[in-house]
This record gives sequence, structure tokens and C-alpha cells, in this order.
Amino acid sequence: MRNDDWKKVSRLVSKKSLWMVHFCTGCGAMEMPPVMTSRYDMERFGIAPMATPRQADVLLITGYLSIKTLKRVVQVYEQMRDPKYVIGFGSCTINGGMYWDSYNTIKDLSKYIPVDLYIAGCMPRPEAIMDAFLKLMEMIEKGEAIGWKKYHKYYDQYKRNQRMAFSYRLDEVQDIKEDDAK
Amino acid sequence: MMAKELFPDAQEIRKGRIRIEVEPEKVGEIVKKLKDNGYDHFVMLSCIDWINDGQFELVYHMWSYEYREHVMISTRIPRDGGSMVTLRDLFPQIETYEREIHEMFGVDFIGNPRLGEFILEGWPHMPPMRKDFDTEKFVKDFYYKIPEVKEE
Amino acid sequence: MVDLIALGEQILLLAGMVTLGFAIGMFFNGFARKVTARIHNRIGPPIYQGYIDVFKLFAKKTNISHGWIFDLAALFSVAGITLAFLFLPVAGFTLLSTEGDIFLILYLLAIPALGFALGAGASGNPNAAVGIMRALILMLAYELPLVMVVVAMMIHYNTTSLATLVQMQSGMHWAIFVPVFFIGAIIVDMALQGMLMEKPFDIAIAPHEIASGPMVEFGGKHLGALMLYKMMAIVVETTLFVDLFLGGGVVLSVSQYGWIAYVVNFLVWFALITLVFFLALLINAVFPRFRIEQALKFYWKYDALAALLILIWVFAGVSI
Amino acid sequence: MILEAFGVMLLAVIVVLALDRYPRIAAAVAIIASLLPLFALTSWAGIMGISLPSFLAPLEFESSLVYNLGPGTLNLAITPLGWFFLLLLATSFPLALLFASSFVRNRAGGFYAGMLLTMLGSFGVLLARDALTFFLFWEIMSWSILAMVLRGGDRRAIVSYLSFGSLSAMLLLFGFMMLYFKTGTFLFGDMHLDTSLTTLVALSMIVAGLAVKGALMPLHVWAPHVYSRSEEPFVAFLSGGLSKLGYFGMLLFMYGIAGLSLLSSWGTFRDVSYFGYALAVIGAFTAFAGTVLAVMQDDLRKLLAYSSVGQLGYIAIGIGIGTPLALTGALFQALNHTFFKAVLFLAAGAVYYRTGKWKISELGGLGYRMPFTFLAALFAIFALAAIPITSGFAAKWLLYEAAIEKKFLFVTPIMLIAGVGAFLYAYKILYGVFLGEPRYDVKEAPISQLVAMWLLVLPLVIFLIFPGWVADLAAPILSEYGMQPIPHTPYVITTNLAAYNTLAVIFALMGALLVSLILYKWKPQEVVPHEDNYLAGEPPELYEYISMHAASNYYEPFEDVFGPVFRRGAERAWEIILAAAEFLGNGARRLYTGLTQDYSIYILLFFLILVGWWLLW
Repeated sequence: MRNDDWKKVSRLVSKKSLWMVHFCTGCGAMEMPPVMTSRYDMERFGIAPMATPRQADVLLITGYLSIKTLKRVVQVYEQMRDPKYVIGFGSCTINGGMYWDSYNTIKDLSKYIPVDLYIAGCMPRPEAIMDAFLKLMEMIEKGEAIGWKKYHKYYDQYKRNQRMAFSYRLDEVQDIKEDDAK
Repeated sequence: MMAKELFPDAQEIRKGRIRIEVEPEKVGEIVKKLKDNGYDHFVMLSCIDWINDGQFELVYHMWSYEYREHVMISTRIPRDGGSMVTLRDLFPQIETYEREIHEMFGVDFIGNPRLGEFILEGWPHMPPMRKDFDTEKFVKDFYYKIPEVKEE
Repeated sequence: MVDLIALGEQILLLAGMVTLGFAIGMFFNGFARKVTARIHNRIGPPIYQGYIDVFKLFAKKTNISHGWIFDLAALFSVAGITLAFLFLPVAGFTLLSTEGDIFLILYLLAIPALGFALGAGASGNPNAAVGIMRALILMLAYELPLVMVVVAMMIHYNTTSLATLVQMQSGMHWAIFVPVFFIGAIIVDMALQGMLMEKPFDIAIAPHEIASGPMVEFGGKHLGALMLYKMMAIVVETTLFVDLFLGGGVVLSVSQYGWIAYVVNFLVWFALITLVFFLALLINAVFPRFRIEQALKFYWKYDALAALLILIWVFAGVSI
Repeated sequence: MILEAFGVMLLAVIVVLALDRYPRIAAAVAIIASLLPLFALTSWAGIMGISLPSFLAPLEFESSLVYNLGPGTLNLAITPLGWFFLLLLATSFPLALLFASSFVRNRAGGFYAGMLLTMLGSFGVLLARDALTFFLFWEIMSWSILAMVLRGGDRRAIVSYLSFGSLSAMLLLFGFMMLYFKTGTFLFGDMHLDTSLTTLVALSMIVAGLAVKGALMPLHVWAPHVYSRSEEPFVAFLSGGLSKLGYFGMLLFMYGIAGLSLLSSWGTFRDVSYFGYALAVIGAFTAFAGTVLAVMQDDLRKLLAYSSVGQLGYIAIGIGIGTPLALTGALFQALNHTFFKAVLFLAAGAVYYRTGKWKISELGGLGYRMPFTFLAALFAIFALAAIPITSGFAAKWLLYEAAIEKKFLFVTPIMLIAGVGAFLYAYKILYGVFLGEPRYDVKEAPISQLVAMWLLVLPLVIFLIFPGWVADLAAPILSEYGMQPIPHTPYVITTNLAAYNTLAVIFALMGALLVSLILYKWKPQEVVPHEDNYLAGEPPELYEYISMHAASNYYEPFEDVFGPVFRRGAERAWEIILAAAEFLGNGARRLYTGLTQDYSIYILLFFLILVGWWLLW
């Protein structure tokens, strides 16, 4: 079997077993219980909630992120093992949403960690979440969900943006090269 | 004894809601007196930025379960370099409110040992709850200026 | 030369049975989730979900380790549970069970548990340490009623070998049909609930409370190995129950029916372990969880007290 | 020959005392001197036609040595039982000294002198063939142990050891005297005991006196104090080697001198004598209570001490049951315990040597820093928890089989549950000391300490593969007691109930490990630093002030349940007895008023009672 074929099979099987860790900030966490319980039942697609990022494949950011929370999110994201995917919930992760003018919440999540998929809405309905997961599976199968590859490739850019955010200054960016880029 | 009897010049906004305006130096004394007279619940400490007057207003909220009465002790301190003596010896929980007000408004509470970083981590700018802090401008100058990740 | 061929056949048989055991274990994972989902009025994952999950975990691109002690967990858990499986009589096959006995199996079951605990402890995560503490106390809790009933049975049947026990129960003289050991079966089933760490005794791996406890730092292939261990543990523990009380699932004698007996016995064994596991799942699906000292008190008060009655019954030699 | 060896050892005692300022040389002298008796005995055995090292074949021990030492006679002989225990002591003792060579720094001469005297006493006990010689050497051993305890300088340890040691000596002496008046001889070979009550009382007294040394409950009180307040090499020998002498004595008196038929003549229950049954029940209780108490300790040495108490209880169970199977199991357990407990105490010593801490909650993460110490301790812990990848399992298995065979319905579950309890404290040692958060940046233990530990681990591996060899060693002992040795080959032990094949276990384990290793090495992995740990996303900067080592009060739910019942139970009971004795003594003291009138009244009362008695009868 050629390596490409093997990768294809691997993707085909792996998409049916997405384990997620949800980072419950904001109100998006409230939409998860109906998705998981008997009304919508996401487990029928092999999606299961996990307790720690070590075990998980998908990171759900379910709402706004303050800078302080962003630090934890980056920590959690880096603790996840490849291949890993990120889904951003609602307007807050896209452009800040109702926190568009807040001094302490980030406006665009994809500047700090690679986001594979956004779900629009404030908040998105459970149907939208289900749809997003199906879309993610499709992307995985086609090999389009490559956020984790992007994170490796543009690691210095992501780190730069994270440093800017953590220090609340645009100019105070240290030399990334010294950091052990993975 | 009820607050009205203790402080005859207190202003009764409506039933069960008393407001006392005092000098900053007298706040400790009054809070202690109220605490000894049945007002044993310290509700919170809040701060208002009167930017046109150049003053911060600190409001100490207290509640008595006995009289079912809410007392607000209001005091004003100067906006620039204003400071206040900590009351953490009377009510330990005041410490937390003082930390928050220190972080958000920059008021110095003399005697509070924990006035460090509280909610914000590494915030280098002006305390953000002050009225002269323009959040919209800050967001535009900072968050929107963070560059997108460029893909080659 | 003949000996060598026989040895080769034996090794092939063992390897085949172990593979089959793991396959059944993975099937049980999907089965458990499906049953639980149906009780919750959900559709649930496909029944082959266990295979997909294990495949995915072993297909992860990067894996992390916390050092060589951490790696021992994966090694010892899979190897230990395989060892325990090999020393059980399974579906009419004695495997290696004539070379050991029930005590060996009880202690072999401790190899994966201690190996797993070693790895979890080596990760340095406090959640893992707390989880292991609970798991060990739970082990102490459920072992008391279990060993009391087992000792009563062993003294009654005057053997400690499971292979002999299964043989003595052949011809449908199952222990569960003896009234005393029917009660014993209920007690051991309670203990089995703790052994399988199903609710109400899943405090050790409480995912919402201590972030899945011992498994908190395991991901990728390490977690895959642990999942294999847990899945195989289901097979081993239910088989232990079936061997003790349900005659190991042996209904037809091989000498009489030839190869048909093997097939039938295998199917009956499979049906019985599925049934035992199904009962555990039913309890699991509807219960909240006990705190650890509640679990300890439950086992040592009610379960052990009932087991004590059995011991006294056997002691007095009444009606058995 | 043996007396010459004793003489050389006495000489060595003086030499090491003189070499107090040169600890290394003193250690070397002591180690050489400690190897002498073993050589002497082996060569002596060679003269007697025993070709060594085939000591694993059944031995013939016949002749005895009689030494006239002026006023008295020393009767010494090498017996199969003595030989078995000699092997244990003589192998663990030089290694403890080797460990001490880098561990003991201050007043080293006194340490080695005390150790050598202890060893001399214990060897004499093992070789003694009459009660007086036994008692003489027993007391030499006991008093030199006291000297070592005094070095520790803990008042509680000294007082408890002194009181229980004198209780033990008293009981032994009374027992010997009663036997002497009954039989008219001190020689073990000539003692022909009858079934009278006096013999029973004498035997019970002797066994109780021996049980003090064997740390059986409720006579164990001294052990945790002494074990936790003396130097580790000594404790390793005390717990590993010397505590076995109590059980050696029990075997000698119960089966060698009294014999099974005599024990059974006082009544049997399911073919087990009441005497043995009582011992087995006490042993089971000791095993369980010792385990529970060990789980609750935070001091590493105390934990190991209570674990010793618990593990020694198993030997008492085996001796109590008294079938060939049980006695083999007891001997096997004695052998295992000698080695694994010595390793554990030495490992604790090595940890202390590097970190200076005894408390489990203050240690942590040493597994990566001291890997060889960790592996030795891990192996010993596997043996302690009777995991079937060490020889520890075979001993426990034999005992379980023996108990089931004799239908010990209530003792067996207690033994089994104590075995599970051992997992709890075993993991507490593992996690608290060697796993978890690395807190100390220390080096590996010195090479002498490592060598000592690993040589002690060796027997645990050998007897895992060849449990039959222990049965070989036990066979002459059993035949001396008129019992059949258990059926065995080097790898397989067979009982009426089942069989245990170590080769099957080992090969299956190898195969399974190989398969899981292949499965495991399939994918690459990277090792992350310890700080990269999932704590709900808290960044590593915070770890500086948050301790991630969850080892303090580790088994809190367990302690909540068992603590009220077990904590200080035995000590409290003894304190109540002590208080009662003190109260009675104080009352008796009031009688001595110093007034002549009072004394005359006592005399009068005494005569009145006499007269009254005479009138009534």
C-alpha cells in the first residue's frame, strides 16, 4: 500500500472518531448539552467529549476570549497532539461580536491559533453545530482541515501575534528565533 | 441602633436605603461604628469616576439583616494621586474589592499588601475603567493592528 | 519434531485467542456506548466505534511521553492483561489455565493496574495521583466480597484451579444453580461493577471532576494502549465471572461432539459474557456515582456481610 | 571451626572499635569478618560430605559440636532449619554492611561492633542445640540490638524495645525452666515432652516470647519505633534478618521439639491443632492490621515498619497451619521478606542519604533522578505486593493454597485482602518517593549502596524462576518433622488443588511484553518536560508556588474509614494495662507504711486467713 493510500484510509477512519475538548468560555457552552444529549445526539457520528486536551482531536472555542483566557487556550492547543482541529463558535471568535469594542477580548481568533472552521451566529443553534461537525468531517476526508500544519509552518507568526496580545503592545515583540520552534 | 439614629445628618433616599457622605478620613470610623451596631454585612465597595470634578467617588455598601437597611457611605478622593486607607482589618473581604479598584481605576489603598496584578495580566496602559481611557481607540489601534497570519 | 509442531500449534492457538479477545473487547466498547445511548433515548455511535477509536489513537501523528517510567504504563497494561487472559479458561479452551489458578489470576490482574498506576504517577499530574488513589481504594473495597465468595467456592469445590472448576461444572452443573452460590453470584456481580469501574463506582476516572483521573496525561498511542487494556479487562473480568458461576460457557463436551462443541461453546461463552456485561451496563446507565468512602462502605458493609453469610453457610456445611 | 569463626568475629569487634576514626577501614574489616562464618560453615558442611554449592539438593545434617567452656557447655550443631535461616542472614548481613560503608559516618566503629555482635548472637541462636545456649546467644543478640537502638537515641524506641525485650527474655526463660523441670534436660535432642498442661503453658510462653521478636500483634509495639529511629543498614538487617529468628524459634519449638502429634493432642479443628489455629488467626490479624496501619503512615520508615509487621504475619499463618505446604510457604515468605524488606529499607536509606528527608509527602520525583535505586525498590515492591513477576508471589500462593486446603474459611479472605492492602502502601511509596513532581535535583546513590541493593534483588529474580529450589531447601526440614516434601520440580509446584508453573508465566509475560513493545514502538514519540502537564490550561509560571505533588495525606478517604479503629489501638491497650499495673503497684506501696503496728496487723490477718482456711477445709 502506498503512503498516500494509507493516509487516505487513515483520514477516512479518523474522521469518524472526533474527540473534542470544549473550552467553555462565553455562552456557547450552553449549546453543547443539547447537541450531546438525546435531542441531537452527536455521539452517533462518533463524536465524544473528552476531559483533557491530551486525549482530544478537536478544540471548541465556545465564545469570547479575553487575553488571560487566550493564554490558557494556547497552552491547551499546544498540548493537543496532531492532527488537531479548532472550531470557533459564534461571532465572538470571528470579529469580537458584541465585545467588538472591549479593551480585553480578542477580535479574531485566527490571528492567534489556526481555526479550521467558524460557526456564525450569536449563538449558533445546535443544528449549526452539527452541520459544522459534518463539514469538518468532510474537510478531514478531503485533507482540507490543515490548521495544525499551518500552525507548524507559520509558528513564528502565530507566536508573534500571541506575544503582542499578551503584552498589549504592538512593538514589544521579542526574537522568535530563540524559541524552540516546533 | 439604626443608621439614622447614629448619624442624624444621613440622607434617606427611600425607605431602607441610607446615604452618608463623609470625608475620606472618617470612613473607617463610620464603618466600624456601623459594624458594631448591627450592620454586619459588607456588601461591596464601588468606585465612580467623576472626570469633570477630577474626583473618584468610593462607595462602601453595608447591609443590616436586623433592620433590613442598606447604608452607602460615600466619599470623594482626588483623581490624580488619590489614595485611601485600607479597611481590610474591619472586613477581610474588602481586600478583594480594593484590589479590583486599584487595578481598574488606579486608586492606591494604603496598607493593603496585595495590590498587584489581579484580573488583567501584564496590563501596561492606563487603568481601563477610567473615563479618559478610550476603549474604542485602543481596540482600533491595538487589536485591529495585529497582523493577519500571512500564508506564502 | 512432533513436540515442536504441537508447541507451534499451542502458540498459534494462544495468539489467536488473544487477538480474538482484543477484538471482542473493542466490540464491547461500541456495544457499551450503543446500549447506554439507547437507554438515554439516543441513537448512539455505530457498534464498531471501538475499532475506529483505537485505530485513530494509534494513527495520531505525534505522541508525547513523560519519560521512560511513563512508557511502562502502556507496556505493562497491555502485557499484563494479556497474561491474565491467557491464564483463564476461555470458552472451553483451557489455554494456560492449568498452569495457574484463581489466585494467580487475581494477582496477574494487578500487573496492568500497577503498571498503569506507575505511568500515571510518573506524569506528575496531581489529578492522576488522586485518580489512582481512588482506584486503589476501590480495589480494596470490591476485593473483600469477591475473595470471600471465591474462597467459599474454592473450599466447597476443593480446588483453586479455574480449569478444574469449569470441568466440575460441565454437564450444566453450574455453580449459579446452587442456591448459595446464586447469592454469591449476585455479590460477585456487584464486585464486578466495581472491577469494571462502571457507575456507580467510576469515581476513579470521573471525567468532570478530576479530568479522567489516571488517564489525564495519556494521549495518542499511550491512550490507545490503555484503551486496549480497558477493553480486554472487560473480557477478562466477565470471563472470570462466567468461569466461576456459569461453567465457563461449556455446554457440549468436546469428546462427544467434536468441533461443533468448540463452536457452540464459544458462542455460548460469548453470549454469556455479553449478558454479564449488559447487566453491568444497565446499572451503569441509570446511576450517579458514589464517593470513594461510600463505595468502600457499601462493599465492606452490605456486600461483605452477605458474603459472610455464604462463608458461614459453607462453614457449617449446610445444604450445599 | 565455628567457634574459631566466632572468635575471629569477637576479635573483629575489638578491631572495628579501635578503628572508630577510619569508617572505611572499619567497614572493610567488618565485611570480611562477616563473611567468615559463612565460609566456615560451608567448609564444615563440605567436611561432612555436603558438596556445596549444590545446597539445593536435600541435605543431611547429623553430627553436632559440643564445646566445653569452663563452667558450661555450648551445644552447637548445624541443622537444616538453622542452615536455611543462616543462608538468609549470612547473605543479607554483609550487604547491609556494604551499604553502611558509605551511609554510616559518625561513630562508625561502634556501629560495626554492634552489628557484628548482633550477627554473632543470631548465628549462635541458629546453631544452638540446647536451651541455655539458645538463651545465651538470644540475649547477646537482644542486648546488642539495644546498643544499636541507643545509637538512634530516641527515647520512645529505647523504652519500648527495653520493656518488650525484657518481656520476651522473661517469657523465654520461664518457658525453658518449665521444660527443664518437666524433662530434666536442656538439650533439644533429649526433650521428650508429654501432653500435660505444664508443657502447653511452657510452649505458649516460649512462642509468645519469640513472637515479640517476630513482631506479632499485639506484641509488635516496639517494632515501628525501633525500625523508624535507627540507622537504615541496621534496620534492613533487623527487619529483614533478625525478625526471622522469632519464626525460626517457633518452627524449632513447635515442630522440631514438640512435634505435630503433641500439638494435635491438645485438640484439633479440621486437622489443625488449636495451638496452630490460634497462631494462624493471630498471624492473619497481624497481616491485616499491619497493612492498614502501614497505609496510614507518612514517615517512610514507619510505613516500612508496619509493612514488616504485616508481612511477618504471613509467616505466622504458615507456621500455624503447619502442613508441609504451609511450612514451605512460611519459609519461602521468610526468604522473600528478608530480601525485599532489606532492599526497601536500604532504598529508603539511599533516598535519605541524598535528600535528607523521611516524610513521603516531602519527597517526590526521584525516579528519574535515581533510576537504579528506583528500579531496585520497584522490584522489591513488586515482591512485597506479590506481583507474579517476582518470587514474592510463590510464597503467598503456597500460603493461600495451604489455607484453602485446610479450609480456613475466615483466615484466607483476611490474608487475601491484606495482600490487596499491600498494593495501597506499595503505591504510596512509589508515588510519594519516586514518581510525581521532581523536587530534588540529586545524584544517584553511591555505588556501594547500589551494589548492596541490587545483590539483594538477585534472589528475588532467581527464586521467581526456580521456586522449586526453595522447596528443595525446605524438604530436609520437613522430613525432619516427619512430613512429606511438597511435590515440585524447579519450575512447577503442585498441590492437591492446583499447580503453579513459573515458566508458563515467564514465557507468556515475555511474549506479551514483546507484542506490546512492538505495538508501542510503532509510532515515534517525544519526551516533554515535566512542566508540560495538563492543569486546566494553567501556564507553567504558576507552578513555582503550586505544589503538584499530591502525596500528603494520600489515602485520606481510607483513613477516614479505618483510622478511628486502628490508629494507636495496640499502644493504647498496652497503656491501659500499664496504667492498671501502676495503679495496683501504687496501691501495694501504701501497704508499706513503715509502722510496726500495721505490720503486726498484717501478720495477724495472715494467720487469721490461714486459720480460717484450715477451719473451712
